[in-house]
Amino acid sequence: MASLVDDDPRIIEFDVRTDEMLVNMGPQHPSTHGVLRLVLRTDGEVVSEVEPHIGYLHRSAEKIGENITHRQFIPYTDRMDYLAAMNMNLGWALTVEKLMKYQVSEKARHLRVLIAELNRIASHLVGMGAYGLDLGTFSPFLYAFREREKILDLFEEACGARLTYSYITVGGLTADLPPGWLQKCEAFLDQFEPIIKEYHALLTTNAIFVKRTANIGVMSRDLAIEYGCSGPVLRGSGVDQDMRRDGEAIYTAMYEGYAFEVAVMKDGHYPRDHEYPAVPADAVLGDCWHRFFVRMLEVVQSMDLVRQAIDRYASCQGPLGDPVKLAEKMPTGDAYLETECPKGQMGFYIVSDGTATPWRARARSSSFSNLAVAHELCRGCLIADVPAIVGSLDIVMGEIDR
Amino acid sequence: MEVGVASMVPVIGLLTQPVSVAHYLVVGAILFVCGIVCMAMKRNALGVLMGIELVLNGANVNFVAFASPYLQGEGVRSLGLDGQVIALFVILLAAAEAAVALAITLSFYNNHATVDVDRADDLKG
Amino acid sequence: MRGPEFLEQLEKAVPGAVTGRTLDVVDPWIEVQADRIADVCHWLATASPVRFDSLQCITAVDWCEPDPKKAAKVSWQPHLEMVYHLWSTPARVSLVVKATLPRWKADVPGQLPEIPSVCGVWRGANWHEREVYDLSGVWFTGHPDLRRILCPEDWEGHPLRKDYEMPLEYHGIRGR
Amino acid sequence: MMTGLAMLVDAMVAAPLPVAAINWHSFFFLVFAALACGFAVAVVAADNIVRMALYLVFSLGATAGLFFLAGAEFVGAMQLMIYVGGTLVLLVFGVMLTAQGPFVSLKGSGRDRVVAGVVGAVLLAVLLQAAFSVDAWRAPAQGVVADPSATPIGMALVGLRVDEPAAGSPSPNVRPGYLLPFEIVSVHLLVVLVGAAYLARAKRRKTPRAIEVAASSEPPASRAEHAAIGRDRSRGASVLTGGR
Amino acid sequence: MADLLINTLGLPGWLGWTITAVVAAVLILNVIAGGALVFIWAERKIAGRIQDRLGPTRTGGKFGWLQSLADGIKLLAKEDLMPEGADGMLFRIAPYVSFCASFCAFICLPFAFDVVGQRLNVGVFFVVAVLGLEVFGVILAGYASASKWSLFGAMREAAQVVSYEVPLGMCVVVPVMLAGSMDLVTIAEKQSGWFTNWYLFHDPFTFVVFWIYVTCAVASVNRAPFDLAEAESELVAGFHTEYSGLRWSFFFMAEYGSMFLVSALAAVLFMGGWNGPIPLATLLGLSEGTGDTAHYLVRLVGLANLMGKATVGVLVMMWIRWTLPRLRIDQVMTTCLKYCTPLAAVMFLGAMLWQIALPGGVIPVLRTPAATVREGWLPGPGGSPPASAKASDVAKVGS
Repeated sequence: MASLVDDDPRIIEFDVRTDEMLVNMGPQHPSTHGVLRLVLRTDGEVVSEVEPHIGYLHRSAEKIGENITHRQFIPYTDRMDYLAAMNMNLGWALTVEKLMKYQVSEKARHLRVLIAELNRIASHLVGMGAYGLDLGTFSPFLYAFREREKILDLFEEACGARLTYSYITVGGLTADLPPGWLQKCEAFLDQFEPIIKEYHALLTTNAIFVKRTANIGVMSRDLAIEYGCSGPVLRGSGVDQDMRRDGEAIYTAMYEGYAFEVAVMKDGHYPRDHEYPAVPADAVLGDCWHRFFVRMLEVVQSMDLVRQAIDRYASCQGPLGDPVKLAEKMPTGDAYLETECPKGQMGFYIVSDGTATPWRARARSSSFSNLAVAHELCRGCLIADVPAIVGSLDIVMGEIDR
Repeated sequence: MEVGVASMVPVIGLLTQPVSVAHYLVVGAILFVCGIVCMAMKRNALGVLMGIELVLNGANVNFVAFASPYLQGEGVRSLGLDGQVIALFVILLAAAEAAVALAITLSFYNNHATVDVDRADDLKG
Repeated sequence: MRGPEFLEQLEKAVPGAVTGRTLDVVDPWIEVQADRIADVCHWLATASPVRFDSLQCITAVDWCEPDPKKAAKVSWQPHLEMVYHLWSTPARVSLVVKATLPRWKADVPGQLPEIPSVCGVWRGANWHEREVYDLSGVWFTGHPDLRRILCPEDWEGHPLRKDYEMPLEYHGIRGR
Repeated sequence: MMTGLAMLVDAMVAAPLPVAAINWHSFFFLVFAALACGFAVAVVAADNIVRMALYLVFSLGATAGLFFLAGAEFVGAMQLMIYVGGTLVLLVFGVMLTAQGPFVSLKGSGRDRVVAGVVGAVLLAVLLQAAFSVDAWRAPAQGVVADPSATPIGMALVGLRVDEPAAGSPSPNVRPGYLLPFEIVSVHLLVVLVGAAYLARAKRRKTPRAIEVAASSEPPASRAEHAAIGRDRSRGASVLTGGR
Repeated sequence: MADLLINTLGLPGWLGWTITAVVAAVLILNVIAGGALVFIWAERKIAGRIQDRLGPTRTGGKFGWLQSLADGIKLLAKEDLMPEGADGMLFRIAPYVSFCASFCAFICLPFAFDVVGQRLNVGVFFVVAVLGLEVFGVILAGYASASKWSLFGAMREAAQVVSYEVPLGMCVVVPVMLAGSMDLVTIAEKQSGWFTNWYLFHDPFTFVVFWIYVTCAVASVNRAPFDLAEAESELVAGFHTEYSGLRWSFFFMAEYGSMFLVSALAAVLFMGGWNGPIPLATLLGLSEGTGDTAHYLVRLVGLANLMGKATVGVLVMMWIRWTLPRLRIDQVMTTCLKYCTPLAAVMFLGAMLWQIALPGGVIPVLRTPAATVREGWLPGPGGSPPASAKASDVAKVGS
């Protein structure tokens, strides 16, 4: 232990006697991504302890879920991760379908993939832009939002809403795509693809950005797993796990036949199916830079998936199928399903007593687990690193507090 | 207002007369005395330090006054460049002195958790 | 290693802890004695052939006292059901562990039922247990810092209990 | 302030002297002198260390103004840069050491104040007496002598006096300047710099907190050991010990 | 101007001088306040354009050119809040301290040949010293706000600005050395003629020094990526977290004033000040004093030149701000202490040696007579007997 103390560069004691200070970062703070409150124990600029306080956005979604039917709960899932509402809808719908042993039509399956992956892009764009804000650069945020707006336009055309869609629902989707939508979507993808290079230039490979994120908030593989981290946070630590590939049958069946490679560093390199900037020399697996980079790679990966889904959906014959009845009874029993949402693995747990209303509806939030690890990452960092670390976890308070 | 005019008269005298070295010396004296009183009165080590700065500054005023080519009356030889250079050296040494004094203050603060000079009486580090 | 062989090993490692198994449902699960949950989890996380190194979720389901009119229809005795969803990263398999708790400790309303904390097994369990304590009212013995997490510290009651009633007012804010 | 202005206007109107007779050099001298002295007194009178520092800065700044008026521009700018900058550091330390602490105002005792006041008054009397005792010092200034330039002072510091030729020097109008003192001061400053860096250096110490931070951020060697660390930290570890 | 008033209009001397001083002060004040208005508007438009949006569009008709005025009125009408635990006097005085420092530094900035508030023989020194005082207001604001975020901001600013003064000073000394004067007017005059006479192109060392100066100047006026003192994603708004209304706008005016000032200083020190890239006046025969109209015309062109250069500098700072992420405080200090300071020292040495070896500069062509006269008191390569030459030259300068 003693040698460790000598070697650890983060532990610097000055001759000057200093006092520790407790500082509230949030709930009203520009870089806490909503109403999160972090209590920092600082000694000058050095943070010795961070304690997150959550619950400012608690809306009792689980309690509400016990009083309405499974399909009526869909809009409440919208308001969990409101940046990836489609994925939330999908998670809940699949969980109910798992309990009901219901299978959607082939066309609905591909449409779900298409919509979910498109929303993943939108969510990662927000995560990327907001991360730029955390590090003090404004413009990438607006560049990201510019593209996200186009995705939202597509969603608006498909389902009428721009943020809380309730589009994917139990037993399928509420409506089929309007005519001409696929062409617009393809046009968007063609236009969007070269723009990713801009993002890489502004953030990923920017020298200051690398300086601020590389080797900061390093999360070891074991730590990530033990805290139940998931999604890009987990893959950023080098754990090769993606529920789209490793999840339960009902979920992986959705992606059957789709070609994609999990965005994770394996054998010292990221998947080589696309061109991407080189990993900077001072980046360490598990640091903020890698978490960010995984998200950037997933944007490209999702674009691929969207293209594949467009092809498949377009070639699918037959009807989309109707969703189940609003008060369709569920069999007695319980079902738990985790899906790969942009922020991580979102798990829904449903306990049914044989009626259409769940006896217990539980949402296992990915950001909740991802944020729980923050105090481990922030030990001994500088104040400026706190937004960098918390931002790299890409949390959404609506999902954490539910 | 009636008193006003009367009381302004010496001020007017000062306003119309060109300044002399003595004017500067008065200012220097006041700064110097303020510094001395500050050193004597303050219990805060940093306050004492500020007193020292004032004292040195008062001395500087005198040096500059004697060196100034403007202020010399007829037949008086100014200190010329010497005064200015001495003032410069005083400023530089004051900066150095401030650094050392700060170091002492800091080490005192480390050991005693106070900057009250009245408690620096135990003759041990 | 999966299935019965795994259960055998589990039985051997923590004899008597597993009291039931239900395998023919959508999500198969094993039932564990509540006061031995930490032992079982410790074995599952560290020594078992399939290392469940990640705790995904802890849920408490309140099977409440039904009101007298419905009592005839329901099939359960009043109890709290603790559900642990585990995940093994190396083997990519999941496991559901359940434990039954009384709704109140010693059947005295207001006395929270107790279950050993699994924080020592997975540090990530900390917040999950705090949430279950906050919303469902389960006391985790051995938890390093069991406080409310979503509700304010001075909130009364545990909202996810089925018999929970919204307070009439909270610091002058109308509740109902 | 309004009263003062009114009085000034009154004085201008009623005074026997026209406004044109005002010596503006003297006027600005009075302004700066009043500022310097006023803020010096304020330094003495203030109790809050940060306010003291602020007043000191104003006083030193006004003194720099006096230097400009006396034709010592270089010294004035130097005063602004170094003296005021040095006070800035004082101020920062004042804030750092006393920001929320109990030392923001350390009041001296009443007896100290009286003694200091008396001594100060006596000293002031003596100095003023000295200032007015020499007639030559009271002779009014002659006005502008030369266009001031920083060149002579710069040359003097590198060893050449161009303003005051010495009689015996080889070149008729050059005499040695201040190279040696300049070098001494340079070395002195260097030593102080090194000393300050030494005192404020970062030093690794094994304080309990440091060890704790190191221990908790250390990635565990193995899963088993990791769990053990976790169990030690939880309070009711008794239930878990059986599982080992 | 004073001469004009006194001699032509027959005003008494004291009135003439007073009016001149007041006019100069008001002009400088207008440069700061009006400049701030324009620059804030420009910043919003530029930020908008960089970020693929329009920026203000409606206020004042086209281009939203009245936006900053509308903002100013809003700020005037805003409630002036002060935290309960604040040190009232210091809290109130802090914005004015910052603003005054920024204002004072303008006094000896030459806008054109003799369009200068007060020509000082230690002009450069004065500007740098006074600019350093701006940090004072920030520290006071941070301390007096009784907010921890403000205190953090103030401490960062103190550490940063005090550190960056060192390399900044070294950079500034290089043109001073080349011109042989600390007078800004003289320094700019020495660079008259073609743009090749600018100290920026004088030799490779000065070229590097210029970029170090740019870095340090951006840092010393607290602009991104060095805006640690107000880092909104970390410290909410740093030292001005608790400020609102007019006081807050004073900080802003001080910031924009300083930005303009360091840009103008860069123009004077390295880019010929009011001298355009082409000696237009000389080519057209409109040299100083050939006639009143020409005289004023030349001044006006000079003014436009300097303003243009300074504005470009400010715009570049905005461009940087809207492009780059913010550095961390330790990285800011590293940049200063490990890179800028040693580099500036080496470049200073290099420029000095270059001056001794090749006093003419790297591009000797296109030299106009005005610039060929160089001070002889730095020993030239010819090994001329220095002592007497020096002394006589210096005597000429000094008298």
